[in-house]
Amino acid sequence: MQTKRVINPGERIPRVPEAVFLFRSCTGSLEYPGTESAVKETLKFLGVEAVTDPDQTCCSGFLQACSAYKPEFCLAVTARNLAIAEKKGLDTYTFCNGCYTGLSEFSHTLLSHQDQRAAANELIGRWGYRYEGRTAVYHVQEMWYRLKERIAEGVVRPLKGLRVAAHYGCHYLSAQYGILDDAGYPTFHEELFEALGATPVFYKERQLCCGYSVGRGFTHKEAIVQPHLHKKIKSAAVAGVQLMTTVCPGCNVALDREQPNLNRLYGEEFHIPVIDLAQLIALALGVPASKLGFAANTTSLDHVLKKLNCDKGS
Amino acid sequence: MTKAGKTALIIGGGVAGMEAALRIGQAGFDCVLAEKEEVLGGTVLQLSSSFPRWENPLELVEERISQLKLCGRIKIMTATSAIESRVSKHGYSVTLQSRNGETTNLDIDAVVLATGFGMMDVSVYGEYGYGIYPEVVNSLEFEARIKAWSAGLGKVPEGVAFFKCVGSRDRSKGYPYCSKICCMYTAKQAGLVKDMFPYTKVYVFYMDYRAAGKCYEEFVREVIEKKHVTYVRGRPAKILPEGGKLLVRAEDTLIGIPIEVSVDIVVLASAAVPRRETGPLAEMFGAKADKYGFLERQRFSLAKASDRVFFAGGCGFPLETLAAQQEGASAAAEVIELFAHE
Amino acid sequence: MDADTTYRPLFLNHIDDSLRTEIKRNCSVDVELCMECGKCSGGCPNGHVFDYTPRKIVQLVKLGDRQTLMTMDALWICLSCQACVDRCPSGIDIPAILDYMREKACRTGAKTSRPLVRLFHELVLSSIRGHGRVSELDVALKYNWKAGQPFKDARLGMRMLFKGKFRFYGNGVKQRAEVRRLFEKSVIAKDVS
Amino acid sequence: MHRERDKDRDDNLRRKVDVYHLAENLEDCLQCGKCVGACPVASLSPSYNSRQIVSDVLNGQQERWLKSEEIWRCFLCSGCYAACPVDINFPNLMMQLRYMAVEHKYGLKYVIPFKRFALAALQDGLTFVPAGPKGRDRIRKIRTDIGLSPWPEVSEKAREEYRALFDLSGAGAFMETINEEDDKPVELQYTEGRVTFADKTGH
Repeated sequence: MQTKRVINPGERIPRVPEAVFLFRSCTGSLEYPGTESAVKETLKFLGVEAVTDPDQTCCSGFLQACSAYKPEFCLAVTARNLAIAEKKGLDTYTFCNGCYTGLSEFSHTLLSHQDQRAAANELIGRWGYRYEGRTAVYHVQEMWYRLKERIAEGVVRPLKGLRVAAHYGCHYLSAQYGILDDAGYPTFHEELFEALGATPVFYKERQLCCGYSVGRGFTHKEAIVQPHLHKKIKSAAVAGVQLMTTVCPGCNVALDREQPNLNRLYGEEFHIPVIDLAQLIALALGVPASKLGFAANTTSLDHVLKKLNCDKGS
Repeated sequence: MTKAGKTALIIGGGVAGMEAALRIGQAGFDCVLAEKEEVLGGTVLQLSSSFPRWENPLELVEERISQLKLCGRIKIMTATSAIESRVSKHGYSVTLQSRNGETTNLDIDAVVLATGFGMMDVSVYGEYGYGIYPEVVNSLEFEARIKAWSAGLGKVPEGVAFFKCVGSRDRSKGYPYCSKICCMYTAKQAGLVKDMFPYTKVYVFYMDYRAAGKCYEEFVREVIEKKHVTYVRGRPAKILPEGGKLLVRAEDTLIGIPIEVSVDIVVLASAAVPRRETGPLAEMFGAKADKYGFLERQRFSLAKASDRVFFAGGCGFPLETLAAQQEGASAAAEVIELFAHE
Repeated sequence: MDADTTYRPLFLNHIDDSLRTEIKRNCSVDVELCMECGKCSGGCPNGHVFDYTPRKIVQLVKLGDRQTLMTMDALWICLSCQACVDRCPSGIDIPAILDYMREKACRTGAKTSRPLVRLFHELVLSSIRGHGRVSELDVALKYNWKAGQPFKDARLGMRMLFKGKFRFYGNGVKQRAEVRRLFEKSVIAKDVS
Repeated sequence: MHRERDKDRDDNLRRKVDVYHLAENLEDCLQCGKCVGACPVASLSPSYNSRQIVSDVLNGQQERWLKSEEIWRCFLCSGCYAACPVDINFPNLMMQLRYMAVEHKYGLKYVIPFKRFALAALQDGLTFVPAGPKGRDRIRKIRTDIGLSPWPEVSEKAREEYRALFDLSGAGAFMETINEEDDKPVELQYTEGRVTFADKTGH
């Protein structure tokens, strides 16, 4: 009640920055490099400079959530990474829900617990870093939604007739307070799809998670993750979804790479390509498909690209 | 016996306001009863039955209106709201405005605020989809459906689910307090549905039922045991549209298993909240409100909010019809006492 | 993995009140009176070893889960001590529900985790049915034989026999036929067979 | 099994669990069960019951969840947190429960698979780097094809500092305590939801 839950994008990002610190995601750069490329292309279109830094490391949130890393380590890593952004005087933008939650939760802990901040700063102080909490953490999807009109104006390849469904992923909406939409019934991706000319599809299990977030795909794959994903993809298939978007490369791995396994296990014929929201936007903005790295996808996009009259190469 | 020269203004013509006006008028003082709507009765007008006796609340309203008219000292002003007030020699000088813009100035010696309560906008619960799915309604809207059904209109539902504590006892998106009346009216509505359609499945999702009052517990037990309404202990987590119906996901916490149920209508017992109008009125008369906007009574007083300002009914806290009548009478007692001493 | 083995949440629409009305008709127990207070479970001397405590048993009846009621462990470890009935503010006779479900479990051959308890139960009842009262020797011998432990308690049995505690013949009561008729009249016999 | 007694109850358990002060409002829990209704895991394996786990922590009972397989099933998807009417951050509680279980050597087998990832991440400063050269080459090719640098730039300085932080923060020492031979077995502990309902599930 004290803090506003849902805020409008203009309140969240009052002024569109000239440059942002783009926080590289491991999965988004290794498993689906097209995500990184699409984010950079879209930011370029929007006139926002994406600054990266080779000194930035992995956010380490995934391994922490898998109980493999101690939180003390991740607090120090977060402090170090954000100190780099702070030094540049830029706000941090991530393109992975995991990084978003890792950075925002850890920075929240650092900022609200004096002793933890002091401990982290002492650890990173030996190399001259210092974290003070001046850089704010955002997800690039907030920028997309903030500049929805500008993106809509720039669409040169309207996604007309394409039935697109959203997978929001959990770790942006789970922040609950001060975010763009209601975690109970988010619609801002669907609004973006409409802006791109596509037909948004509301399928039954739209808000089911991907099941991979804390490595359960490695430990409980048969027991829960696959039945869980079956439930989700099945409901999308029933609703006639042609393409699904994510805002988290981790979710993308689960939804894309598991489809052949689900087909084998359950005798299904799922074929719903899963790409990043930024890739969809970049596609509509006319970025050639060859720059969007769809080759990394297990469930191929060829028929979708054909429908949109663009080959892989164009 | 006339006691001319003393006038009380009652703002709000619901059950509490009518009761206060009637008592003050019958004690021989002049009264002005201002009601924002075209007709007297307030929230009760929307109700189709009452607990714990299954009575028609409209009969009460009709009886009170005829008594008010008979009294002779009460001026009823419908479609009228108070827009301004100044402290005057004996009390307040109040400007009333009717809906068509006419203003009236009144010198009054005391005011009783009886603005009632409203329903929380539960569309903040995206998981319940109020405002998205047309068959998800709040309890007051459902009263209209009950009225339609009893008039032979509308489709017979196969299943109805009631969610209690939507917005109440919710520190996250709602209010921490218990709205007090939802347990009872939900039982009433569920019972009414069962009376009309015995083959309709009726589920009430509850955390606990708070039935503190004369014959209240018996009332709820009757609904469960005699009318066979299914009470499921657990707060529902999600409503999904499926095959033209609404699929509810919840846990049966008594056995600890996740459950699903498919129904036609979901009724949300929204938290009762202060009306929008109460805040400005309270400010106008210097009455103190608590952090939610409900009016606060002065220490050891029954109805006094500030000097010559009293309140009754739902603007203090959500309450049932009988309690609203009692509060109206309490406020009247304080006004009469004040007037009698001057 | 077969898709059909995937667990799905309980679907309330599939629940009817058949078990509830059956219990009401045959045991005169109305589970709708339950207020879910848990006093029965708190006072149950065996509650800590029950897989489903008395409160949950009532809940299972409400949910109409015959299968669990007939296969659960609690069915065979309930002592029928009546503490729950004594304490229940609504007077719900939980042991009566369990008696009924036990008979159903025996007659439908439901799986059980306590086959020996069930065996003993069946032998005692059949003994009563045959003799009009429990014949200890009959029950003990049959039980030990069927339980695969024929020589268990043999020495004690011999001593008891010599002291005249067991009799081989003339165990029964005079009006056996009436007892048997009682068995035949019992609702469960009509209901299940 | 034994009847729970007063002395079994650890009134301080919720504070002992909440090492990082991430679930301080646990006592607000209303036991309403909204979390379970929202839980994707409970809908597939009902003996995992977040409400019951909160109740056990609040009641100072650690036996059940500590040795349970259930706590390792949670996806940390935060659906429960979003649903919770009193904003209990259950995923954060779960995270701390798992650390406590690991401390007692339960469920190590669910952490060990990530040891390899962790050690690889320390070398590269990146998680999910394929182990073999073939996988790396594939990534290099895709990245080059779309006009990115062949490999995400992570400087040698960054990698060194990352490794150093790992040791300095105690994460290295913690990882050394996670070994297969110490693993104590866990099993499904909760009876919640073990109801057959043979013909009453699904639609």
